Amino acid sequence: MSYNVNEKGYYGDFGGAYIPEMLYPNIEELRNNYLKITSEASFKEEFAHLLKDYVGRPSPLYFADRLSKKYNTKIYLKREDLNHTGAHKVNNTIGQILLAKRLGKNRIIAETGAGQHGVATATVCALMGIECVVYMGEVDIARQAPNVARMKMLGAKVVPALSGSRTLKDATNEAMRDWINNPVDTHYIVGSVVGPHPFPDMVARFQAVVSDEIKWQLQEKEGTEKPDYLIACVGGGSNAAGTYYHYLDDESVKIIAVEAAGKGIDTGESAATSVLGKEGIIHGSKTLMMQTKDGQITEPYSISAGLDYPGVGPMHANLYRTGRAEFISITDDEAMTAGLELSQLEGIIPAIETSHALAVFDHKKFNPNDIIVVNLSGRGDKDLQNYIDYFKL
Amino acid sequence: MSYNVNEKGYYGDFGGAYIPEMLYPNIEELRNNYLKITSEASFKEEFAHLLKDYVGRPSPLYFADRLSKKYNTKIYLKREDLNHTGAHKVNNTIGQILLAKRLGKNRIIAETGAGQHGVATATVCALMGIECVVYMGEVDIARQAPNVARMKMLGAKVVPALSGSRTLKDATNEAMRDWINNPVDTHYIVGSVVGPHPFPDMVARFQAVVSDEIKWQLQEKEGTEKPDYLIACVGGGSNAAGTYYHYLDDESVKIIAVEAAGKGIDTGESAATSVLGKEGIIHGSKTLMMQTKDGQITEPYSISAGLDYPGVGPMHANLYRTGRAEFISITDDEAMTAGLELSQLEGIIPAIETSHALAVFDHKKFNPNDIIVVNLSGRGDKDLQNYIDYFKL
Amino acid sequence: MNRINQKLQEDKKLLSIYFTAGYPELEDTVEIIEKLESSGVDMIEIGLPFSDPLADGPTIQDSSTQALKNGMSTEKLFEQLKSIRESVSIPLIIMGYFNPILQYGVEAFCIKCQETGIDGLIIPDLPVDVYHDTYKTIFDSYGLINVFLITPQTSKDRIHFIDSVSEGFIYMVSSASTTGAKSGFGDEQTQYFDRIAEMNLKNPQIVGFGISNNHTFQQATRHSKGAIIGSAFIKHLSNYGKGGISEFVESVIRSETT
Amino acid sequence: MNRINQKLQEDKKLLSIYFTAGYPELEDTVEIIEKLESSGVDMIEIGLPFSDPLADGPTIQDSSTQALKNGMSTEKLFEQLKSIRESVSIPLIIMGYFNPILQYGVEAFCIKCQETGIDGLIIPDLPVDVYHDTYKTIFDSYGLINVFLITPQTSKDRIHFIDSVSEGFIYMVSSASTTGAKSGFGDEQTQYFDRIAEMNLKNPQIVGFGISNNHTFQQATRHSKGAIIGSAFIKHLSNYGKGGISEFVESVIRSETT
Ligand SMILES: Cc1ncc(COP(=O)(O)O)c(C=O)c1O
Ligand SMILES: Cc1ncc(COP(=O)(O)O)c(C=O)c1O
Repeated sequence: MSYNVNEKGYYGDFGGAYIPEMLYPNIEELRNNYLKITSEASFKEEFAHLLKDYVGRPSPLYFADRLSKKYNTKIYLKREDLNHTGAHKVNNTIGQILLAKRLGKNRIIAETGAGQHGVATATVCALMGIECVVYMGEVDIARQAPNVARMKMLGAKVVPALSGSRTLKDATNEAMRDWINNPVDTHYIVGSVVGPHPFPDMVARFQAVVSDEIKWQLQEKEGTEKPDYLIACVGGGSNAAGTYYHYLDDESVKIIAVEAAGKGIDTGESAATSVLGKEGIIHGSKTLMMQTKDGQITEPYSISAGLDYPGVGPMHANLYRTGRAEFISITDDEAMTAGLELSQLEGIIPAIETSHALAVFDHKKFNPNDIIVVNLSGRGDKDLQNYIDYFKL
Repeated sequence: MSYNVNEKGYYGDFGGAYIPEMLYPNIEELRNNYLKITSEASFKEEFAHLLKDYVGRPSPLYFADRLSKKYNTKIYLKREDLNHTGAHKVNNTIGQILLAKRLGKNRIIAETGAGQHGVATATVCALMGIECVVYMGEVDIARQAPNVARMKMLGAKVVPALSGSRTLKDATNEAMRDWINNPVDTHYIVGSVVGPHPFPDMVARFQAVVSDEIKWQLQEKEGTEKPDYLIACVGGGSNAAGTYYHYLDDESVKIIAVEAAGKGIDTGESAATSVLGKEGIIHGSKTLMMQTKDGQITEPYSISAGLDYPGVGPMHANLYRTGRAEFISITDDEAMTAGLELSQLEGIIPAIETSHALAVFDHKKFNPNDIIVVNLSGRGDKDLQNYIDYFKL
Repeated sequence: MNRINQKLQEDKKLLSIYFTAGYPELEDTVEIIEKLESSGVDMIEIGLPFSDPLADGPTIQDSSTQALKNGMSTEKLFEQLKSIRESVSIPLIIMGYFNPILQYGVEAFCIKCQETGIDGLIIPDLPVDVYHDTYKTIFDSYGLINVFLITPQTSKDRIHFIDSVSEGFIYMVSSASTTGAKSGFGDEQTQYFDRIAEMNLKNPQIVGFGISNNHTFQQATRHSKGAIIGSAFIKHLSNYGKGGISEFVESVIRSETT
Repeated sequence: MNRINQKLQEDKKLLSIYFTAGYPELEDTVEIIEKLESSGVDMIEIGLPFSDPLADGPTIQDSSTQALKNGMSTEKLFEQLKSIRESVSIPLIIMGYFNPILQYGVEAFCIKCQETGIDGLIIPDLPVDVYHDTYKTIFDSYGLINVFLITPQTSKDRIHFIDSVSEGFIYMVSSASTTGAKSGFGDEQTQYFDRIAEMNLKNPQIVGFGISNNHTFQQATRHSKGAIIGSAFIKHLSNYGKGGISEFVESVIRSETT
């Protein structure tokens, strides 16, 4: 059984491309070209070159000594926080900007929640000298001010999404509308493994560099390519997809996906899609999503802007349904505590998104010999004000 | 002729250890041990391990294509901004914390200007589980708020320096006073190549990893270890010292040191130490420093907190006096413009300190075949508000 | 024969109007439908509001948000339309995004449509391929016509495929855009209209997006069977309420300048 | 013979007082010196204020800052002291950081000291080694005594070296600290005083740091030749001005209890 995408763009029951006809040519163009272009030698070379010299890959696989001691197990942190721009997101935007160039596009749009994807997109657009428009929910603009400032410095236009919950889902709607209105010259750099096929697969492939590196890095450090557990937080699911990618079909490697419980699963203020969601269509993809009985998409809640999304990528919906991955929900409070703990035990301030993944250690007991790899998906610079306010530091 | 330190702790006329007797045992302990400890195999191993897996070294040597085209020359950026904590400062704090542990110290103090050194110190203290107190001028606390927040998250105590100009020089005084009052258990992690011998040499050696990497990286990319020019900004001078280190005595490699002219050399609001300074004693070292006729230390000015220091390391004073390095002064305005330019040409937002180094390209013409390496000493996340305000973005 | 097909056989340019069910007031749905028919409209698209209508511009988005706030739901809409066929005889089409229909159950939804007297559906985010492979037989068994969109970017092959799957009309989107994005037609549109006309499709085409008055209605229907007004009508409702519906329709049908 | 050496030969415990020149008012320097002598003080350290006095705690820092603001400078100080030997005969020592002296020119500074009748210098950031190698001959040729500090952390060897270089007294810092940091002495200090006393150094020792009243003066001088009061006197000046100088000195010299 494979947990990867099939030829029609589905992961089990999930995926596909449920898009208005106005988007069909764009999606079709991508679908016809993404595998061809990304397998060309010149593409691979340029991608590898930029990941190395510009992004700073490989990101270290760091053995967290004091954290491991505290939880009496072996914890490795995959340091995506050290990437240029401070999160895993840039792996994907580098890939997509190279694709967009080869498709002859001269304008880029993107949606962003935490702002990390917006920054990563604005960054590659500056690098290539291409116009960039980023849609961001008005609420997120307020709670992730440093990233808004960065996008502006990079020359991108940040457009507030004023509809709905004014967070990530609405920014995504606005980006899709922009794409509908600018079908020829514009490429939409989707920021996670969501959206219509081929986006989930394409983004997962660009992020797969993460598990590709984990394999040889773990071999170097532990004499085996295989960890016992892989842990990642899941907003749309791109850092998780990258972490799992090369291990998906090897069931001896256990997978833990961490979602944001917000104020608690039962409080009505949550973003734990797998538990609270049902099958449906969101942003062009059939997947699990939070919705009313009536099929209206629910406004999610999480302290973390990057996890505050009512859907989840189709790969993850399938991992949940098939039981391949264990899904754990972490509340705001648990995440914040875990973020502070990592800061003070290891000198690494994680993004609040990432803090959710780290909170697993207070939830689940591991064996002393277990080898655990956590994707440290991003740094916490963008979240400092939230941490400070929360802990009254 | 060697531009490195001699056995007595001098670079030409500069250096030495002009310290109160109360500090003598601390300095003596360091002087007697730093070379011995840092040359032990176990030290080297742990240092190299942490630089690789924790800091994320080697930092890339990135060929800046669009910047090079604009200035019609070949510009490489040494990406210290990609280090953990976002600047070169951590190379030194990793080295010093390992030294401090081996000296049996259980309390760390540091001074900080831009906050980068404070963050880098708080970081390694968290990593090692050691108490950390950081002195920071009250003015700098206000203008580098994100870094203050980071230090607090990391569990460090940030103590405002309220005397004098309430910037870096005063924070350094306070740190020295603390050390005088806590001579036995405390190590003072000085943040630049300043202070009494052996600090300048010790810090330079820890930062020398930068030029060590440049050598093989340039060999890989250009088939030669030698650039035509090395460029770095100079506050105290540590990123510059690291950049020059292995090239110091090879005069075929030209060296450019960039100082902060503030509002202009002649305005009285400047921090261009070499031009405006005279020989004197500051923080235990004989060097060039800005002072009144009477020998009172002048309050410097720069938009950049990290360059806002009235002295310069003795290595640099000697490079200036001997003419080994060309010194260029860059105003606030020139630096800010260069910072915006890099952001929008290469997708890299530099620290304002670093922007001073980048502004050289508008000052000096290079040949199309010149190979130039600029130390991109830090990222601009800490400076976003300044950039935004300055450019009204 | 389905009312849509019957209507398409009439020897006239058809005017179809879109409005969002439950807007401006929750209980306006039936009254608006009746007024539209009595004003001379040929066909009506009843919008089932959705929280995230990504093919729509601000005007229709806002009306959907308001309708949902008013309490509109799938259940409620069918309840409102329960007796619609006692008073209304022109074709009625439900236009809605796929997710609410999926949650209701596609077959259950089709059954309800048939019971209510709905003639067809427009589901912008249900692509023709998925429809063809998975849902066509269900729609067929309840006598429902599903309408597909084409845009200036749709390829010739794909238009032929859509034509082959369609059994009513083709919804010809005037320009690649969200609803309400543009108003009026330029050379590009005219050439596109000509190009499609020359393809001699089996299904007649009705033009939508960008029609707001008699002038654009005339332009749009020169080479097509009819035109659909959406955002312009919603704007009218929000400005003037239900009162001026017949005046709005008349101004579109009858040219003001001779 | 230098006035310092003469004074050290007197058979009594010496009280030395530090104050910052130009504080509280610019022109207070001479008056304070005269009042100190007339109150019975044995020796005076005149602080040449420095912008960055890193061995000093807040009290002396603040007095330095104020003195500089008042206009104190090296030139100014020598001008004020020009005729000091007409009225004052106890030993006078200038205490200052090295940089202002370096800028004045070390030799020029020594010449001025000699002309003025200054007997010695305390330069906390001029280490004994550098002094010995570079500056001793200059100081010697102008008859100036340079005083060095030792602390509880200073090694035995180093104390012997300092003793060998010194020609007046050794400034025995009571605890490793900045000025004004601690007040009073504990076991640690007592043991340290004993330890140094047992070394039988060639130079007498005068204790500084932490002395503020008769009690601490007595403690400090049990095994030493004298004691220096700095911060406590500065505090007195800032609280009560020049008026109460003799009362302050008396309270230190004469025990209140018995
Ligand atoms: C640091 C970080 N981690 C995780 C996420 C969640 O996204 P994804 O699930 O696609 O990795 C985000 C999104 O912004 C992020 O910034
Ligand atoms: C990014 C950055 N560059 C440069 C400097 C200047 O210090 P130095 O001259 O020691 O490299 C600082 C100091 O804080 C800094 O943060």
